[in-house]
Amino acid sequence: MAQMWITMGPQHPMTHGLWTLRVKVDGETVVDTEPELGYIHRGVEKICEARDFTQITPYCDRLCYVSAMTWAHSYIYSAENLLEVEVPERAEYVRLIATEIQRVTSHLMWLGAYSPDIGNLTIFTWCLRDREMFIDLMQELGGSRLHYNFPRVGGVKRDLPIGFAQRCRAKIALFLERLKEYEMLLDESTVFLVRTQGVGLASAEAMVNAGVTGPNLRAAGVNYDVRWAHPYSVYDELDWNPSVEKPSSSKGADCYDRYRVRMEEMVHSCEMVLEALDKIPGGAESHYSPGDEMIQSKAPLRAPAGSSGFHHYEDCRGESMFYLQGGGEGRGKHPYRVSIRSPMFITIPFVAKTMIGYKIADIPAIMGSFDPCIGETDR
Amino acid sequence: MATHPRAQPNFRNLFIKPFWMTLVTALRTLGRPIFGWGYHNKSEEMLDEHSKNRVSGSVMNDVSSHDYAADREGSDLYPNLWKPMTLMYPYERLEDLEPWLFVPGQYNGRIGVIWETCTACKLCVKICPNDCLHMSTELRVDILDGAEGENAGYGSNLEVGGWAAVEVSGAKEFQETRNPVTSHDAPIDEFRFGEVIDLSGDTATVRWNDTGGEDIVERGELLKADDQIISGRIDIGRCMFCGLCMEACHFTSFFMTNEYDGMSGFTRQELWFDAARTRVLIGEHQEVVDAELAKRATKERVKREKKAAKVKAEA
Amino acid sequence: MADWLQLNDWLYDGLDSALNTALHGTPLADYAGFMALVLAATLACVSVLGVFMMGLGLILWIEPKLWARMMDRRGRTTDWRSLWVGEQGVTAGEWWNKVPYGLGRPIGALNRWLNKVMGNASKHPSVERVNNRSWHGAWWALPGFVQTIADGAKFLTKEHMPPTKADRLIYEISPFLIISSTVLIIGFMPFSSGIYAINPELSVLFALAIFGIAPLGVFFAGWSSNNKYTLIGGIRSAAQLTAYEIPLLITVLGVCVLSGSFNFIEIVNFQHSAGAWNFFLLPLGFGLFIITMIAEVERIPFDMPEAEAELVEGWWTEYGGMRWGLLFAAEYMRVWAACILCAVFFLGGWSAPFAGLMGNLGVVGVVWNDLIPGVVWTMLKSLFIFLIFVWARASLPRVRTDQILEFGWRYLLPLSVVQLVIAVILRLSFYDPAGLGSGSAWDGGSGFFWLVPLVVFVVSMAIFIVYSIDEDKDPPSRPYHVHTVEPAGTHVAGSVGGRQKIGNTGMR
Amino acid sequence: MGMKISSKANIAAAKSAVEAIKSRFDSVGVEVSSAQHASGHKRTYVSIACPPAHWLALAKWMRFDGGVNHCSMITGVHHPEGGPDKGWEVIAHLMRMPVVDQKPGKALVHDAAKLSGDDVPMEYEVVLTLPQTDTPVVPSVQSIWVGADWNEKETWDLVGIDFEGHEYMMRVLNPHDSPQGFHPLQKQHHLRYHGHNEMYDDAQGFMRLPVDVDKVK
Repeated sequence: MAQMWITMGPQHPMTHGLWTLRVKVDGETVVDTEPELGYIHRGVEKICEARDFTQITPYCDRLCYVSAMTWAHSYIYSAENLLEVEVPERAEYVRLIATEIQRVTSHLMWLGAYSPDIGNLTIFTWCLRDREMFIDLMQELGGSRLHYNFPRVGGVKRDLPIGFAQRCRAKIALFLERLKEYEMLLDESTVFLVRTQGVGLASAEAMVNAGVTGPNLRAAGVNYDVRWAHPYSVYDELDWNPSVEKPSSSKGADCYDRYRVRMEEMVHSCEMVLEALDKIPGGAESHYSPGDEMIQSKAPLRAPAGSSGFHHYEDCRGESMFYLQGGGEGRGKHPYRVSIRSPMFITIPFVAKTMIGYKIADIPAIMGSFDPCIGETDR
Repeated sequence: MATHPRAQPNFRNLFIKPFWMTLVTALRTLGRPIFGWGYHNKSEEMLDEHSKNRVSGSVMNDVSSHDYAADREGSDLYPNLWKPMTLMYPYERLEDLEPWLFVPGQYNGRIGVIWETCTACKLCVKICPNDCLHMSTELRVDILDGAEGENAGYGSNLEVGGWAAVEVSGAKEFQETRNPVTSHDAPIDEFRFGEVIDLSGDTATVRWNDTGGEDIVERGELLKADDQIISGRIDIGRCMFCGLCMEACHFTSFFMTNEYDGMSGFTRQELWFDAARTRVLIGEHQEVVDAELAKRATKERVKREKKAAKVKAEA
Repeated sequence: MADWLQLNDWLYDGLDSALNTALHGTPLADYAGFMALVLAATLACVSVLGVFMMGLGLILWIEPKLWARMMDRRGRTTDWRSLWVGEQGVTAGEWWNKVPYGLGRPIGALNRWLNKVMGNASKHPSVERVNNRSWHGAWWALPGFVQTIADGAKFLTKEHMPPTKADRLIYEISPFLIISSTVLIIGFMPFSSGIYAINPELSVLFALAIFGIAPLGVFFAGWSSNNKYTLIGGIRSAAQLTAYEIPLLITVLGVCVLSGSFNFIEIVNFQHSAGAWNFFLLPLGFGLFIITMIAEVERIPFDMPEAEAELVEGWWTEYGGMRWGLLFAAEYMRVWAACILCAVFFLGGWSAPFAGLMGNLGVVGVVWNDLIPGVVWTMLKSLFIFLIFVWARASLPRVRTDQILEFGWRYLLPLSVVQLVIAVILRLSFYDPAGLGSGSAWDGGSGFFWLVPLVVFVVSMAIFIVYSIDEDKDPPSRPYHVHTVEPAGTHVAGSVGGRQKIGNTGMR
Repeated sequence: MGMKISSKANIAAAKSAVEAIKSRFDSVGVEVSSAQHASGHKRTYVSIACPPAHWLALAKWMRFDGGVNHCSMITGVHHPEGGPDKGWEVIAHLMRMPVVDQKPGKALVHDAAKLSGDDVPMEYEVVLTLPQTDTPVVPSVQSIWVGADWNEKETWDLVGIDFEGHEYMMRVLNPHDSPQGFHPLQKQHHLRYHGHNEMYDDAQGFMRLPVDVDKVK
């Protein structure tokens, strides 16, 4: 039968952002794919070479605009490795709380965008409604809804606001009840299961070799997570283990497993936040003024030439990483080179290949299940 | 394998549970929870004391009388607590419904500058990642410097790294005789400014701004000059509200108010906010402004006492 | 059974006698009968179309409202007032004063009253904050209803841009093919015994035959728009509609066999006089009819031809302006026609529910059975069926195309044949024509007039519940083939493998 | 408490990894050492300085014998003033992950405290230094780690370091028709402040202002 190239162009509901997927189609079956990235390449790495270390954080917020907090922290940890800065204990707890709330927000945004791809439009509004609760928490912490510029080299910009703990506990309690409703509409619906189970198979070793990590890898049955493999922050002091899903076929994880992993991960993140609120040194009710040594330690502003620092970080979509080299312009105030590892920049070409053999209608199901975020892909 | 116990693609899951769940959600939005589910929209203690007395005086909305829920509290417009969460923006405002989100100083809203206490140190201009802050300043001689009589000694004195000025000879006479309407040549500057390199005894080495050359000048002739701010402009079209300028300002004259609307325009020029549009309600930040002015006053008093003590010591 | 609102009889007899008396003795006298016939037929058609369009407006308003509530939001809240008050309160001024002979005064009064109730004059605390544009309107004024009318009118202003290399002739014909066949169905659908456009002997066959023309137009539209997405959409819809046409026809055949006739009105009369609705006799048929109708009108669970996720708009992407507007309206007309068909076939058209029971309640019974015209009952029942359609749209995701076809051929077709066999058995062995008049045609020989329907309904419900209680621990092999191939991990990076170069991919 | 790899296990794993590589590659001029992060938990990682010629051999050994199964990132850095022997740098970050394919219905749940030997996750940093040259070339490891494929494409696209043996090299982040030899992250391209009016409508840059026009002098 004649095969034809279809361009699922930059502007397409399936792409969750601006990138093109050229698909060679034989009838309904996908025969070959060709991803095309770079539409919103803003050259963040070049811009960061002309900014100080504090000025870079707002740009890192805007890398993946759905999980700004995780990306800003990913940069800050590598900057602290470069500038050799110690972070006070309370600041690490505040960072953990902020990051885990952001992970729930990001996964909710993914679920809200993924289910209309498969056809269930109701979940979109439910997810935004529940995401609104967590966005309000982040607005208290960071000052605005999506981009916070919250972490500083050596600590955080502001402590937990007054009354934050009581609101956070109330919202998480309600959200954990609401998750059961999602499962009633998705897990217990044959049509959803039929569209996601057995679709988009990817085995663990193939994914690791191709550089795919995070929830997509944990869906294939291995509980590898950068938060315990290369520990940072205070994850090792919380009673926590990563959510892992037993793959449903010998050929690896399918879309349903990836969906299950993210639902589990939301629950784990909520429990982690509750535990962190109880264990935070100085108590969750107290509030230290900005710049207080409990939440921010003094940090040098210059990095000598030849020094370098990098840090692997568990982003909501995989393992993100910043590699900084010191000694840039302004006698070391600017970094010489900032290199950003975006998990989705590596995963999207892999997923494009995973689609071969499935139907056209499976393309959004498979691509959506890997949670692409194009802001971080194109940097 | 499905870790969810009932997640199997069988006949029962074909439509029963999804239908039931959407029906329940629909009935829940109609008002008082007909179907209970106590956890849903349960009243929660969300308003902390700090926010309560801050907004208890609000005219628009008797905030403290609301009963709040975790997903969003009731509103005066739609009294019953259980309703869809959508905020009817122009008619319900988020700062009325959730006052704890808009604690002044913790919300990155419109930029507000108290131009009076701004000392044109340009720290904010330097820290801004997007270069949105443009400030034009001018070197001026402080008239209090050479003052004699009862306000002698009020002006500040020369410092290393500060600015100094020398009167241009003949400038005053030229100024009197020049008739600005008919004169063809431009007015000449009254002073010649330079940066003070070092002050040893009664002579000072100054690097002149116009020629860049350095020479040693008698301290007596030198007047203290200062970099005064003329106008400031913030390009809101470029600003990403990161709040670094607020943290960089040492003189607490830079605030981010909690206004989030009213910053729109049709052209890019309209998005250039001049001093008038970056006003801050002094009342809101009264205590902070008073603290700053008090700090400067004490610095001034200490300087004057030191000067008086020096004068008494010489006498 | 006689429903007092016999609109057709009034029209035909009334006009006939009126014109004969009026034209008596004039040269046109002998044409009077013919003119009366033409005038009455047009008025009948206009009234039927009016009733149908009123229903269409209602469902176009109910769907977003209900669907929004299921999504935990409010849905449209545009208020009637926005018809005459623009932004910042701009209005056309008191234009009604200029209407001659004071005919505009009532419009002015109405305007003032509406303003007082819903507009500027209403004293709502929060509305004063925002120069008094009341957003929520009064609940009884159906807030949001006007949005559909405004959208419809908006399409008139949009430009019609056919794609350059489109197959112009077919591109222009196919929307009219779809729209005309959809409107034609209304002609055959009776709303009550007295309100119908035409009542041919085999009206059911006519209606369903016309219902089957639209898929042809859909396929033409998909092919002729010279767009890969619409081509895929068109082929998908052609496959899906053929796959679901046959089970639909067999289910309707079962109903006709049971009711003993191919005429809508006789089917409804049979249901009333036989004493039981077909819903109770053929519950499986009711379920099959709903599922096949959802697939016929391409709504959510079977929405692949217009799947937002990958085909963006499916086969009607390239249409703009009023063509797209009419296509959109035609889709909802087909939904509304499906609901009315379902009401007529299964829920006993214009007969009041619990007629017998309410009958012996004295005055209430009289109001219930006779005073309320049949049209109201038909509308209510089809509205109830429409709620099921919207409920499905809010709850279920899309089924993949090959799974739709597989479900259609492997599950629905056999089930519809089984349902036909049930109908034949019920008709032959359990039906005794003697009790037709007295409403006890289904008593199966015993005294209790409702025996057979009750037994059939209870047995079907029992089977349904037994099927639903699914406690088998290990998941059954999947009902639908999911074709899985080697996972892509075997792909070696960069292996071009006979990959055809696309455009300038910047090879160095 | 939570999942915690003790720093003792971390140091031991790093040392054994360093010994393994040193024994195999020491004679060839590959310096291997275990370095330590400066802040946070101060984890140790394996830092390798490898001459570009031996990079392919080292990569093959690490992948198939060293158990390094994940290529995290490949970065290119341009050092115009780095002296004659340090013109370009390629830094590859690799990781050893305890990940094995699972049979359906089975999951491999590591307990961090009980991991030992090759199962302890380890970070590797391989630095390849190239002398001052106009055409920097490094052997490509695309065939060893699929993850390195698009990393190398990006490095060539942005920094201009070519990867010999890389099939189907193409521009991924820059537009496909950007001129030959234009690699934005090279140091000769400087950022300049675009005034608001020239941001969009001045493609040729006729309204270009001096570099430090608005800056504080």
